[in-house]
Amino acid sequence: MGYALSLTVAMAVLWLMLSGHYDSTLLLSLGAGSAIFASALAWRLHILDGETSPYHKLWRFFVYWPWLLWEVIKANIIVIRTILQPDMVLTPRMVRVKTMPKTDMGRALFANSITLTPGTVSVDLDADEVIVHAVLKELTGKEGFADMAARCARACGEKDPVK
Amino acid sequence: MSTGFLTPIDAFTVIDLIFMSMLVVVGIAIVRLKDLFAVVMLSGVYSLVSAAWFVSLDAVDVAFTEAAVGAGISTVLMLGAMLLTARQAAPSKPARHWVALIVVCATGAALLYATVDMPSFGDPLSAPNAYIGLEYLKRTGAETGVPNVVSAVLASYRGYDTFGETTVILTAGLGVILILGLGGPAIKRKKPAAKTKAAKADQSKILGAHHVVLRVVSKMMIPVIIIYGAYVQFHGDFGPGGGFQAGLIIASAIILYALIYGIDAAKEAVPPSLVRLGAALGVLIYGGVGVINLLLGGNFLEYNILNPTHPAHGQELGIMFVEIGVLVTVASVMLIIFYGFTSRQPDIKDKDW
Amino acid sequence: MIFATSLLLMASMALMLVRLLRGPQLYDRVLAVNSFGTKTILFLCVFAFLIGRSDAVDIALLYALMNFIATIAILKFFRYRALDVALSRTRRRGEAR
Amino acid sequence: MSDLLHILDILRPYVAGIALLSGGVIVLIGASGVLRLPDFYTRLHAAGVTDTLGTLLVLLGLILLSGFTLLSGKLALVGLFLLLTSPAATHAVANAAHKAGLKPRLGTIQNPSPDEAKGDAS
Repeated sequence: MGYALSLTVAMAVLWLMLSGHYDSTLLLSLGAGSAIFASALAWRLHILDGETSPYHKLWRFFVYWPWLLWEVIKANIIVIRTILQPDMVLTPRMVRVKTMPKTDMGRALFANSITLTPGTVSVDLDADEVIVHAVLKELTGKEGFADMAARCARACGEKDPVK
Repeated sequence: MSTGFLTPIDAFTVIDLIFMSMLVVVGIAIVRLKDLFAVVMLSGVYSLVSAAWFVSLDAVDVAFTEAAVGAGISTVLMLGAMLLTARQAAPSKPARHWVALIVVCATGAALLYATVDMPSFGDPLSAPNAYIGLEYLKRTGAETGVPNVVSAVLASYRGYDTFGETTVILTAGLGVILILGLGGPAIKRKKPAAKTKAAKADQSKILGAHHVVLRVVSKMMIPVIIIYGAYVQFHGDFGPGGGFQAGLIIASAIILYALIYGIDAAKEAVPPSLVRLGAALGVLIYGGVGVINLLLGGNFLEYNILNPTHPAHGQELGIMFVEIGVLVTVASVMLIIFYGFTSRQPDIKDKDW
Repeated sequence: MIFATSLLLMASMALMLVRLLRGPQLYDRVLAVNSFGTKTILFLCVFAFLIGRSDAVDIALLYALMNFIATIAILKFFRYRALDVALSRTRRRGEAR
Repeated sequence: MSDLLHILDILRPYVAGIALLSGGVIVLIGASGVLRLPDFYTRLHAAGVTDTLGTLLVLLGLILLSGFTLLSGKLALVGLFLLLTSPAATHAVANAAHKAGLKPRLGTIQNPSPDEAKGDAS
């Protein structure tokens, strides 16, 4: 029930962001109806859970995102510098990263964060490891991945994040 | 284009020319490539380029439709169709048909000659710009109360045409049902298809973390896509959008669900019987609005009669209901096509893969 | 400034087109289409400011929402040779989280 | 205080222009990387440059241009959805290639000439 409520509210907010017509009662009620319809459909599709509707714990992500943004910028500078060198030296490799958040949400966030920082792409994902392709060997530091995994776990509200 | 080459080239012409040459390159590549998969990829790019080009031509509504079709559905349906056929185009025999060449060249020359008489781009004196277009622009505001002229023309002035188009879409759906069937409600197969080694390995741990990234992201996106579809549906009066586009978007959300959770789960939630009903129901809603107008003493699809004191409000109301009919039909038919294409077990031998 | 940016984006679209036509692997083509889509989205956003019509941003939003549906279909096409297989299962009532 | 805000308001279009142009250049660099890099997996990273920093800078520039309006909200949504879906799409492609047995070139590669991997094997 809580998920349905938070999903409906989030969708209503999204409607207001898109719509821009706040003076028409008809449109506002249509928006409310659409938000309820979206939640009802999610229920009907059996996907009404914490992954479809993570909006009530969105505040945790606001700690994670600025850190991720900074990491993305740093990685971008490294990759751009590599691409721009006239004589490129690449050291591509595949590494297995063993540290993983425990929830599915955390795992997905971790894999997406790896892909989002240029220079590393998560190629495959299992219950306890990610296979990562990196374009430079200095991007594959174990500590870096462990730090990121711990932060992802914390962002998804896990009680004792990975060490 | 009679004097097109002589007019000074401005910034937008440069953009148009770049897009047009991209379209030509992609078109030639599509014709020349034998690998059908590459052709599907190229047609995706064709759709992206033409959407961007339509925007630069100020045809935002057309661009929106192109985007709604090209962004997800067309690629999915083309892949589905490819699974029912082969991956390579049949090699054509290198033969020279001189007669055909002459016919093609003559037609091309005639078409080129005909362009000389066409009004140049944006000519204010050309027929569509001078008479009927101006009339629409002048009258829609007062008569329909709908700011987006394209929506007003589509649903009100040309209401009959749109009714016909909706029926055409229904007919397309019926054709797919007749040829491919709908596969019935959530067919119980003995064993889900596991053709490749990877598929077999995956099926044992399907609840594992394998596709967790795709699952989590898709789950988050499905309600968002639905809300966006609803926004497009109900704001067609103000900006680009309307029943056609919204129907495509909402069908895409269900297709995304079917891609992640399998077609059987999708058929359980949105059963084929419901989809079949919806396809006809949409046309019924559209026609029903017309019949109500008749019963109230007006003409077929003359929405003014819905609100005798405020004819413009009647128009607005009529357009809204008609667009809902279009939405229901389009979304249902898209799902009919998707179910029809994917419910058949493809029969590809390993050597053809 | 806006115009220069849109020209830069168009140039990168053209480069993607080259990669798309050259291949050599099918995956390269998928990657190129994907990246082409991102660039088109950015172009539409920039172009909305160039022509002063915010409608183009709606189209960009539509692409941003739906462009990855096609990629999922491609993944399934390659991996399972079918679009109807499930990648995951829904949790029913009473099942453990 | 109001003077400071005023100065910021004057500077805004310039900052926006710088963000837009640098974003465009970064997108172009990413695109050239996709052309120049030697194999499929390394090209993924170059495409990632476009998807992240290029997108962020271009959208930031546009948001600065439009100020605090509904339009900038929509632009932020475009950015949010792109950053959510594009890594998922990249992962899907990389995963498909990896599972199909496409081998990456490993080790140290110097002065790679593009398209060394010949043949359209799939």
